Amino acid sequence: MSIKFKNVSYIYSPETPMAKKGLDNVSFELKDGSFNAIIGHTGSGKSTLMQHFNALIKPATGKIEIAGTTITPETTNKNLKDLRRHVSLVFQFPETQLFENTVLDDIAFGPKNFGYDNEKALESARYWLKKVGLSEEIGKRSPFELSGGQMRRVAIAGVMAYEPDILCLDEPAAGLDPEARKQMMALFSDYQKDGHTVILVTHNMDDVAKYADNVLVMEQGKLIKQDTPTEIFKNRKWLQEHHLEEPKASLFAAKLTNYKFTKMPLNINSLVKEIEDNLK
Amino acid sequence: LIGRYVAGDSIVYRMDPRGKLLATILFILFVFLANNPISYIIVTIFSLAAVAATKLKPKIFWDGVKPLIWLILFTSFLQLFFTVGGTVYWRWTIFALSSYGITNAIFIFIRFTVIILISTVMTVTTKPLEIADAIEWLLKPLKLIRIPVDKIALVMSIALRFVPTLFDETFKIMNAQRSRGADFNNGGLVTRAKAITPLLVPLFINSLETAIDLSTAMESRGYRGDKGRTKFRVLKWSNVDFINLFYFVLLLGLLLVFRTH
Amino acid sequence: KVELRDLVLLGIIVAMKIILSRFTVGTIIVHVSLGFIGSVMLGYLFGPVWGSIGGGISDLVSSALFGNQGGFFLGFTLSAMIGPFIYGLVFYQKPVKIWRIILATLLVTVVVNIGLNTLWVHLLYGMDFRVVLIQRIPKEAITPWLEMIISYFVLNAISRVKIKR
Amino acid sequence: MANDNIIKIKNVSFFYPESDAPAIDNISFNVKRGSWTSIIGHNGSGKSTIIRLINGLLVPDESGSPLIEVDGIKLTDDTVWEVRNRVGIVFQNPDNQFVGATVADDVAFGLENRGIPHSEMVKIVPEAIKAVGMSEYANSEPANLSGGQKQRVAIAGILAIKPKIIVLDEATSMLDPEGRNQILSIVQDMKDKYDLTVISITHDIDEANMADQVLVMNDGKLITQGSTKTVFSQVSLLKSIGLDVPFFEQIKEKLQQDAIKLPDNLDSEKELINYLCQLNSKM
Repeated sequence: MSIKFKNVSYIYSPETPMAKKGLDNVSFELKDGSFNAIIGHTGSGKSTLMQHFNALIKPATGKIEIAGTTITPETTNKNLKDLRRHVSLVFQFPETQLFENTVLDDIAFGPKNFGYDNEKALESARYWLKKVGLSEEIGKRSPFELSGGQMRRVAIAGVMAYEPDILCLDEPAAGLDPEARKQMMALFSDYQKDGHTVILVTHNMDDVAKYADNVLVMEQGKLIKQDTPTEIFKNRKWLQEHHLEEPKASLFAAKLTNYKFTKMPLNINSLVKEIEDNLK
Repeated sequence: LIGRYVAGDSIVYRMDPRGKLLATILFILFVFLANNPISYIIVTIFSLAAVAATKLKPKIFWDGVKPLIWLILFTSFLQLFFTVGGTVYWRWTIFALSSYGITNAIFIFIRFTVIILISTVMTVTTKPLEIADAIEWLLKPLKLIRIPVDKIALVMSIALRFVPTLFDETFKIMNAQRSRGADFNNGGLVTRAKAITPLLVPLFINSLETAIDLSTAMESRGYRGDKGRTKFRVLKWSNVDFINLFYFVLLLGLLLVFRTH
Repeated sequence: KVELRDLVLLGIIVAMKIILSRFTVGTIIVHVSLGFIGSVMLGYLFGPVWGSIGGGISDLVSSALFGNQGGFFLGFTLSAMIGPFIYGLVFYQKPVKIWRIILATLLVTVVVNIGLNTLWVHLLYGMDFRVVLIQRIPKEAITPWLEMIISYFVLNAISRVKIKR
Repeated sequence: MANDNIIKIKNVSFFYPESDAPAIDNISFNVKRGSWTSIIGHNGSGKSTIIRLINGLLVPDESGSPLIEVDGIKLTDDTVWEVRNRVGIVFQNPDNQFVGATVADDVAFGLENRGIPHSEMVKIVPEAIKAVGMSEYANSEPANLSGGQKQRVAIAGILAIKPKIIVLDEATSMLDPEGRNQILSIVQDMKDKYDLTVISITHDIDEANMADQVLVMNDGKLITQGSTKTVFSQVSLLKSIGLDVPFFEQIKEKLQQDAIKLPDNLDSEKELINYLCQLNSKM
């Protein structure tokens, strides 16, 4: 039950002078239980692509197979609940979606919509509140009394609380301080290890290198490359041509001109190890 | 993106928005004067000439009329049966089809159409921002009766500035809640009424935060009310504007001459 | 200091009203434009005076953006002011109560939607008053009830939001 | 010159009305004219509050007789507008500080507020827009601009009023890396060109590393301050309050843990790389 995109295209404001291709003939396949990263510039089509995963946007042409549902240009807005229960999206700055009286009620909103009874929804909300690192006491408070970082956690708990098989996240750690960022990423990594598929839209190449096992590179609505992080970050010239950043570790390694690396280091630990091997 | 403005270049585009707004408002008032076939023909010719002067494709104006065409036709049709006078062709209880009814229905149809055409000329050839400037200028005399025109202008410019931003925000929040299983299109009336809250509360909170941020930014950029402020954007009257106003004086004159007294 | 923030918020709520009026809720048979929520919020948050100013501005700005059905006819601007004025009289700085919602909604329906707006259409297009009424009555007999339900949820929701910072 | 501190802060505390703990707890520091100061600390540590105190948007607690002095002017109710003439702030959210209907209008906003005559504005505005590389967008509306472009406009709006101090209040935190780099390089250029003093509030460690002086905040207190070298070498202290350290400091730490001896004076990434390259060629 993998995710398949077949020749998917999408056009913004069709039939107007401002018509613009959002996606241009995109085809790929993602494995179940994988951790995928989508990278590319602002405006490259990353967010457009992401909104196709749960049919918030329908393709203009092409076909998407995901979580047992087939999405085509003819798909209507009816009966998408089942799809959205299995495939969920977390938008950038998701704390703006909070609205309930209490934190716990807000987390339980999704589960209730997807058919959990009241008791079970709240139970799940309590569980995920703890999972995102917030205390039980916070559950009773109004979400609008919390700090920005706490609100972010609540919003993310609200999506994880119905345990979608496929979790898509758009820059979930943007604006968080480093410690919170680390915790957040670890949470998604654990979620993937528990057997779910994670799709991460991000600019942070260190996160890509550290967590992803598959990378999609978007440019002007086209998918220009799909590969493992090791392969993607191997070709420095190609990255520069496409104005993509590199992980800090490989950038540092490149500056050590008289060192020989058996493998391009993508994180600090392998970088340090390679340096030490060279110095031995 | 949002709004009806269409980029173009013609004499109408070069007119001062104040002149255009004034003309639009006057035109609507002048139409009240039309009351016989000749005056309605004059009004129609004037508005078609204004449309032609924009040098835009007729489709743009058709798009302005289209959404309302059924309403216009239906209303004109109903009107057929409510006017009594002249030759009566058919009668049933309070309903009657008469020659007066027919002319009346045609007059109403024309009124509807010319008013929409003229306001479309205004909105497709003038940027919303310019219209707002023109409105502010028109409101100025209200200062004499101590209405806070400068504050109204501030509110107006902020509203105009934030319509596109909030529009995007609305869609973003809608999509986020849809992802969480909210349903805006299904269920009974109460369910749908209730479904507004997950959209509205975030929008409201967002508005509060924007207001705090924006007012802080304005103050730190030295904003302290309208006193002693200068203006970067200035409007200028030119010859076309006098021609424009003359055109409408001419319309007034013709209507006064040719309407039935 | 507070004044600037309030004016800015007024501008943003006006923008919100303009956007809401582009959306409708309901089924094919009964549906209502959400613009009225903007009027409710203007009245509730800013009271009758500034609420009605906001309502008037929303009409002018949306005319500037989209052009209005009635063209630039000041009668409709006046209608757009009276709505928030009534909501402001009934809701401003008062606890949310069901009877207030019923009262305000019925007043707005009768005075503005049925009364004034019918009058403007009659004047502007020279139509028979009865013709306009016949067209309006069926809709105005149903939508207020839906508006009341929505107003109830909305007012309850925004009244519990405390402004932080 | 003895009095070359453009900002002097002494014994400043601040409570938000509804909270019980101080947002700012008895802080004193100075900022040198023409320098770049970074203030770091996790969310809610009081970083942004300091800025709002410096330009009089907030008023410090009376107790402890606080002093805030900007460019030789003691901040009081009477001088607050003079102080604001000298301090330009770029805030976090690009959308929420864009006041004008178009780029040019927004850049002119500060000038309009100061009653600058129209004939002068039409000269200043295009210049300021050009300085941030936005000339081709002069008549664009904010809805058609990216976050990074909006922040460039914000900088242009500040340059137009010729301030002495430019503050980046997490100005890059909502931008993508490209936008962030553009903003930082523009600010660096402007600083050199107009001899500006820069204060950047950030939790981007690379941005903080551009500074001459770093202030570290935690729970409203100033817990350490000094050059990037002195501050970022306190790796364990920074980590304990949830902050990052520059990448090369992390590498240094790990190499040292693995018993590789490094000299004390490796204060930048460049020096570390040079040293490591030498070390490798010796063997």
